[in-house]
Amino acid sequence: MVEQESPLKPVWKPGSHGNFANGVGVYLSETMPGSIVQLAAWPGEEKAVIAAIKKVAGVTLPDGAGGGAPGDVKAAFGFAPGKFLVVDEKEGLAEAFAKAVDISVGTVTDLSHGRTAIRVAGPKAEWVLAKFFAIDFSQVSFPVGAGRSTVHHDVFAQIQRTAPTQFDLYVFRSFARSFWTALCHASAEVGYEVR
Amino acid sequence: MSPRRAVSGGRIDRLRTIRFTFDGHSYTGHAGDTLASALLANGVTLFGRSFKYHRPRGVLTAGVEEPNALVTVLSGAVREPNIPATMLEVYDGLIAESQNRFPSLEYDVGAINQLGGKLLGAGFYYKTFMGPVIGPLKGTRFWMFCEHFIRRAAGLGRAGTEREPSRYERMNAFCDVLVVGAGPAGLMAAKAAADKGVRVILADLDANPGGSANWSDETIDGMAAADWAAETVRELKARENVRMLPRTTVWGYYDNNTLAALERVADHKLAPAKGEPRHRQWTIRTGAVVLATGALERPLVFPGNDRPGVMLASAVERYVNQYGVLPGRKFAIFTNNDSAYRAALALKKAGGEIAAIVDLREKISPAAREIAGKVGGAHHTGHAVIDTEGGKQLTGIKVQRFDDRTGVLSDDPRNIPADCLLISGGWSPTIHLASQAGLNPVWSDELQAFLPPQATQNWVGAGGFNGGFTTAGALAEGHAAGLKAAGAPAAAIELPAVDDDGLDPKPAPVLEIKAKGKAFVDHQHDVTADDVRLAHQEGFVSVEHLKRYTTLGMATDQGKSSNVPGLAIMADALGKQIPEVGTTRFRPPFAPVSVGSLAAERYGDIRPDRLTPMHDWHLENGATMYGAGLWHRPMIYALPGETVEQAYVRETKTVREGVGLVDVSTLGKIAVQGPDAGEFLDRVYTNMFSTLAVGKARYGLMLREDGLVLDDGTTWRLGQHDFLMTTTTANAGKVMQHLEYLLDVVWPELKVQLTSVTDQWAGAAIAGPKSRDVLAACLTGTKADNETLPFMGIVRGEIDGAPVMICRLSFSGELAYEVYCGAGHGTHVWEALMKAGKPFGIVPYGLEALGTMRIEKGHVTGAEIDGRTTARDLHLDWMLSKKKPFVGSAMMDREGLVGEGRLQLVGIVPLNNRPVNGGAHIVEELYEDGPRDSIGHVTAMCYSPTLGKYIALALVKDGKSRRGTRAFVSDPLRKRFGPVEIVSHHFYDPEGNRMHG
Amino acid sequence: MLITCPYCGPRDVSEYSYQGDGNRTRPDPASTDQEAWNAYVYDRLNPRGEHHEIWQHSGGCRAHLKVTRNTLTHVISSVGFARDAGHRKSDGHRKTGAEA
Amino acid sequence: MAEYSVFSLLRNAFSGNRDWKPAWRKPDPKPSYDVIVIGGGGHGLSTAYYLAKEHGITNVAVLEKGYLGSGNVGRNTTAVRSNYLLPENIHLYEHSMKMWENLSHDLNYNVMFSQRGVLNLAHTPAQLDDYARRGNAIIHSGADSVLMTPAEIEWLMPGIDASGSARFPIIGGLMQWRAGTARHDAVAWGYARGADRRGVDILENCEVTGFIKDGDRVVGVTTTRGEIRANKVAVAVAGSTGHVMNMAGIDKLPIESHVLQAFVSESLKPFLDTVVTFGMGHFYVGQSDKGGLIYGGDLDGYNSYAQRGNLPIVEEVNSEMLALFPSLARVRVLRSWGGVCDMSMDGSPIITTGPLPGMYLNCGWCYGGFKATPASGWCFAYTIAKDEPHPINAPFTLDRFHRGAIIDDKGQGSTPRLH
Repeated sequence: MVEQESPLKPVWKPGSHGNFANGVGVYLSETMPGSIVQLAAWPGEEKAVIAAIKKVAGVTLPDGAGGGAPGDVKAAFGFAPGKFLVVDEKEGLAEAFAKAVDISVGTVTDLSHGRTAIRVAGPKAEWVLAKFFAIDFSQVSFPVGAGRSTVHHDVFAQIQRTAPTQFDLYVFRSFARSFWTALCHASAEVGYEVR
Repeated sequence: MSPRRAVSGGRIDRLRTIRFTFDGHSYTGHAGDTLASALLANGVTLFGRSFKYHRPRGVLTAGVEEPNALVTVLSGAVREPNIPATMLEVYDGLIAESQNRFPSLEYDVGAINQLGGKLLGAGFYYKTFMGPVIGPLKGTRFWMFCEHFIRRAAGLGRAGTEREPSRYERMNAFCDVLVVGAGPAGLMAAKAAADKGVRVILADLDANPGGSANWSDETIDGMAAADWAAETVRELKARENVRMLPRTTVWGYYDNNTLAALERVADHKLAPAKGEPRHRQWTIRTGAVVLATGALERPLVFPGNDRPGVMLASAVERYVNQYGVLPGRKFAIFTNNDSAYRAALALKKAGGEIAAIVDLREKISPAAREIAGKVGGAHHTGHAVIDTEGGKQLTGIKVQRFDDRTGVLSDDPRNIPADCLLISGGWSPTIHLASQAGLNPVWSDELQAFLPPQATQNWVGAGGFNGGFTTAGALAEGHAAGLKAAGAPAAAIELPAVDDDGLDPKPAPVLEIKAKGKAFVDHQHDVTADDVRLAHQEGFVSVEHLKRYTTLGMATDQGKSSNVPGLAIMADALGKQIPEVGTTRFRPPFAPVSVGSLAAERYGDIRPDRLTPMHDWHLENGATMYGAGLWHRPMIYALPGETVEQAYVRETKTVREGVGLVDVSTLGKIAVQGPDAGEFLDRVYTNMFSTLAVGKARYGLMLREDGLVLDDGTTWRLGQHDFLMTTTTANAGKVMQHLEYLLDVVWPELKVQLTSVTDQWAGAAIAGPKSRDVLAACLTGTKADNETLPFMGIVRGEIDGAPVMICRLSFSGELAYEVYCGAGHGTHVWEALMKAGKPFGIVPYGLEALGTMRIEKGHVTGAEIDGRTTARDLHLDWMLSKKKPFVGSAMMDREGLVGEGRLQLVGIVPLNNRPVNGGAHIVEELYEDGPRDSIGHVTAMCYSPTLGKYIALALVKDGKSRRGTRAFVSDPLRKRFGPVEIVSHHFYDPEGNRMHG
Repeated sequence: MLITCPYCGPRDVSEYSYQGDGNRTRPDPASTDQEAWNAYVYDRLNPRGEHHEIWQHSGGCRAHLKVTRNTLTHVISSVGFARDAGHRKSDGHRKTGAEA
Repeated sequence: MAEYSVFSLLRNAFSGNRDWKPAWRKPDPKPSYDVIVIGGGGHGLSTAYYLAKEHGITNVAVLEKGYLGSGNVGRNTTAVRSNYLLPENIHLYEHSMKMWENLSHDLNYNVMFSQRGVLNLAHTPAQLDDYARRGNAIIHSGADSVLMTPAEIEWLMPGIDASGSARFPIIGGLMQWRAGTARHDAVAWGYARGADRRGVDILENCEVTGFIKDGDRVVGVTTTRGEIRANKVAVAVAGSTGHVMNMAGIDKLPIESHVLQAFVSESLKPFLDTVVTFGMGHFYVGQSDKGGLIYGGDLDGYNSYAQRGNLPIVEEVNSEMLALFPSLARVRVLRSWGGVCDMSMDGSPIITTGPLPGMYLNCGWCYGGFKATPASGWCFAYTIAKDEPHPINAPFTLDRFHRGAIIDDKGQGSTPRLH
């Protein structure tokens, strides 16, 4: 198997940066999942797709807009009406779904190469992300597990809160380097560690 | 000890000395000082020069409304002009300078403008400078000649030219209640709302929240008001659900309770901390707003009211109580209301000498009379100040008996020596934000002020904002407003106790004393009472005409103090009431906002960079990059010493004779999936797609609804229900939105899913007669021979272990393939292809060579598909299916789109074999001296190594019928003219034998 | 300005793309009625007051929304998915998992 | 009424400025006129002025719902240019430009027209070719245009980022030197005074509340100041076109009303004489004689009759300014405001007879109306007087959309917010 190359390579600078003298505000990392798959249900077939996600990925999704379930190995969340993103550490998820989701139920689209997964974690994660996205990151309106689709100008992002102070962002690969650079810049104020 | 600093008192930190310079002189101040308070403490009274007449000006106010004392702050080579000294906290190393003076603040040659006073009245520009009707200065030239000198004299501060080194940041915030203003009302509101558990943001423009409590010298809840405020702030800060934003000016009230606020994070320091922004721009989306923005005191209008030493009474009160500064030795007070008596009391307490209190009212409240008695000095009721004396510093005032009902002056004037005159014209509630989110403000005769309008958004007001005058009232209203904003029912509590000083809030309805001399309404713009009357005389009577004709209220203070006095004078001239003259709607921003902070959300670059998976390889291999929208694409891979033309000619030749590789990852790619995908494509493309076999690709053309060409590209059928559409790089987003709209709004019954997969795939086109050999050398799992992979066929296989999908299609006109692989494998596969191609002499090629080959083939791109061309214009009518309707089919045959005179695609061959430029025009007859009668223009040109000459594509009027005729290229912009032949756009291999081979 | 997307909730106007007059009906694809096509492509209701508009939540879930908004006050009185707005008859109302 | 000149200025200065007369009368409405022009903005006032001056039609009323010039003539960013791509547009705007060049004399009112140039920056070779196409089209239509190099641009505008390292490097620009700026309010006031001096009644605070029809024919209007009849009723109400035409029973037009925001900075010592536009977005900036930077950018992008916009555009416009002039971060925005623009389906205006008998319509100026003020009024007056368009405005009919004879300078098709 050929390893995927990270789009962040030239700007990837592990270690602590910015104003970290009094502690690191956020930890930034690229999670590099093997599979990122989009599932889209035809209207009325949402339950069938949710069931397929449970069957194939073993992730149980709650009903409701933006509902999701976080996990270390596999995670899934809704990001649009009838649409879900399922992420797996391993490759091959798209093929598995292609077998499990009939065209009468919905479609499977492999985005494993098309999206770059960036994790923002730490006590200042909400603060830093709020510099970019006009969505409410407080836990009341954005609970753990939930997913959101949003945008910072040209950079679309699907965001899942995977822990109280941890967010996984999926951005278009071609924008990933620019976004990462901006993310580091925005994190300097609170001190950040790339790991 | 500074000369004017009181021995004790104030909320400054006397143990911390701050050193700074103003106009090159070193001064000291204390922590907690503003530049204005620190300079006043040092005995400085001259702060700046006015805009038009360059009159010497001091400091009028103590806050955001300051019109006069504007300074420029220098930090290294970076300049920040027009900062009110009243809002600038001093810090060690601060360097400030005065503005609009030459050579110095003391001696300013611009002051000569004062001599032209009557000539330079309102509107004088419009009446002159028209110049002669004939001759070298006719038309508008005389004005431009004069304007040259006018511009030299214009402007206040000077902007820097150095790139800004500081950071600016943007922050999104969400809350339930935003409280604007942290005075007594705001603090109470924040507390009441926070007690209900909702999310509260409390913003205040000063460094120390507290508002009037910081300088009122009252007691609240048994302690000094300032201590009560500090205690309340401490309490609020400790709460999880409260965010305090000091030094934050809420400046804009936008739709749906979206408010904009500027936090001056580091303006009070020499340099921001590491990573810290200088300014932070907050966008606050809130459920409700409490407006506790207080009120601003207004000046009175009388001759000489702009002399340094004339200050607002409340400002002096603040300088004394908050900063421990006595801005004079001998004080006089001139007022139309009771509030100035508080300032008198403060001065007396701090050791100032009160020379006189001049009250233009005959009858005043007992409380005021009592204070007047207490503070000493003469008490002239029913009197007015009619002039001031002194040069660059007040030395005395002239006072005369005054009837506050008729405005008539009588008796002899008398002189009173004083070096500081406190003036008060009553108070205007700070309703700017409310006006942005409400109807017209409401005039109160009693308070002689505009009160908040009826709300059109969810806000509630409290305190001085509502026209309230007492701290006790502010506390009560603040509490009630906080509860209401939090959605809680009204509830009475025991409010903190405040002493009632018994002063009367109602001013006399007099804002101007009509006496001889220049009486300023708008201090910064030098608009006088006579200017307002002149505007009236010439018919500029509506408030907007008044503002525009005189420039009243258009200065950096935005008329905060001049608005009501200006209206009052106009109302008087018209014999009408103030509200009949009109009210002003306030627009954002409430106070000036830095461009840097507004631009902050872009984080440095205006747009992100969009990079293909092979970007780094291109850079490492000598590519010159080229912007294509947000993308960066290789233009050429020049060898040492090569020109652009040499490089693309070499690259083109290599492809035509051997093989080359180009990065096509930027093409838009859309996954079109679902049982109705074929039907959908039939509707959106002009040609048929439902009949396309699985494993095949087809070139498609899309029109807009209006029948003009939208985009073109190939679409690949990967499975029965699975298509991969490609679009041009430039139109990827537009096509996606077009398709989504149709699917979601027009044909929701179709089961089709669209997903942007542009970033999923890396694409490399390998082209040239030897391209098949290169593939054969590295492709596994399938074959690249003509049988397995015919023209427009698709196969899947692997290259060096990475899965690939290959379609045989050609843009260059050669035998060619597009190799797609996962983006994360892009460089891996690219390098494998380069390696496999090495024995065949493969070269990477860029957009220039790509463009050359497409011109040779007569393919169209963005220069031809320019939003104004039809399929027929581009000779693509063969793609218009007659078997089915498609988007654009109904509109494409309108008379204007099919008749004569359409610009049609042709080829152009310069007959002098010299290059022509894109954008050059085509004419039938050449007029180099007066170019005219264009019949079209060149869209693209290149040197064709294949044909051995320069060639071009052009859009020419009725071009099809002109083939074989001569014309001229006319490019006066670049001074290139010459004969050309109009030919077919197919220059090279028109039958397509090479790519089918 | 905030628009409350039925799926994503209230979002800033910067996440949306305006797609114009929502009162237009596209003629039958096979129609050759030039008046009808001209009206669809070029004519717009442009009221000062309540207006029915199409917005795409392009920076979010990408659904098209039918929005009723006052063009004088910018007050939004209703938002729904455009695809539910009358065109589609057969599918009826989505029930199970409809919010997902 | 007195002529304005340096002599009258001096004379009045010595007499304490007590003798200046109102710039225009404030008459009461008459029951009927030959022509009613609805809209006391730049185009309405110039129409009235040219009706009187060029066609001798002086029994004219201009009806303004608020104060004169309260619409876009007092809300624009004052640029005047004729640097369009398509010949129809170049001819119209160049006709206007020639009128501007003598307007202050014609009106005896200094409108401060200053030909300090308008420069469009190009950032890619393809864009420069596109600009060259336009520049050559301008020259072939008899107007002026030159290409500038980055070095020339840097010399002209200190502080502009002409470095190769900019996100979108400046590779050149298209300059029209005869373009420039004028004092917007003065244009309204000058035309008002000029029309008034020729006998036109300017009726402020006179809002049209309905149209009086005789069958299909428009024969007058009802207003907040009573009923007024006329042989011909002309509508020039950019920004309110939809609303006013609705009262006449026309509910659909190829127009959407959009809000365009504009900004002015605090006053600075002048450093930017030329108006400059950014090529990789939508941004333009110039500096007034008072020293304020006057700038703007894109529409908010949704239908609106509110003269105010929202934050995203505020931020976008300022971002683009900083991208061009990285030194201006510490300059501050003083005021912002919004104007309502008639955005037409092809980005070009409509000056036409009809759509009802007795009616004449002038609308759809997008955000190009100010610079067209003289020519628009001139052409519209001709159209009203002769009941047929002048050759200059003949292409700008209402039925051009129907016929496919669209004049789409930007090639964006029927998406008004993109023009």
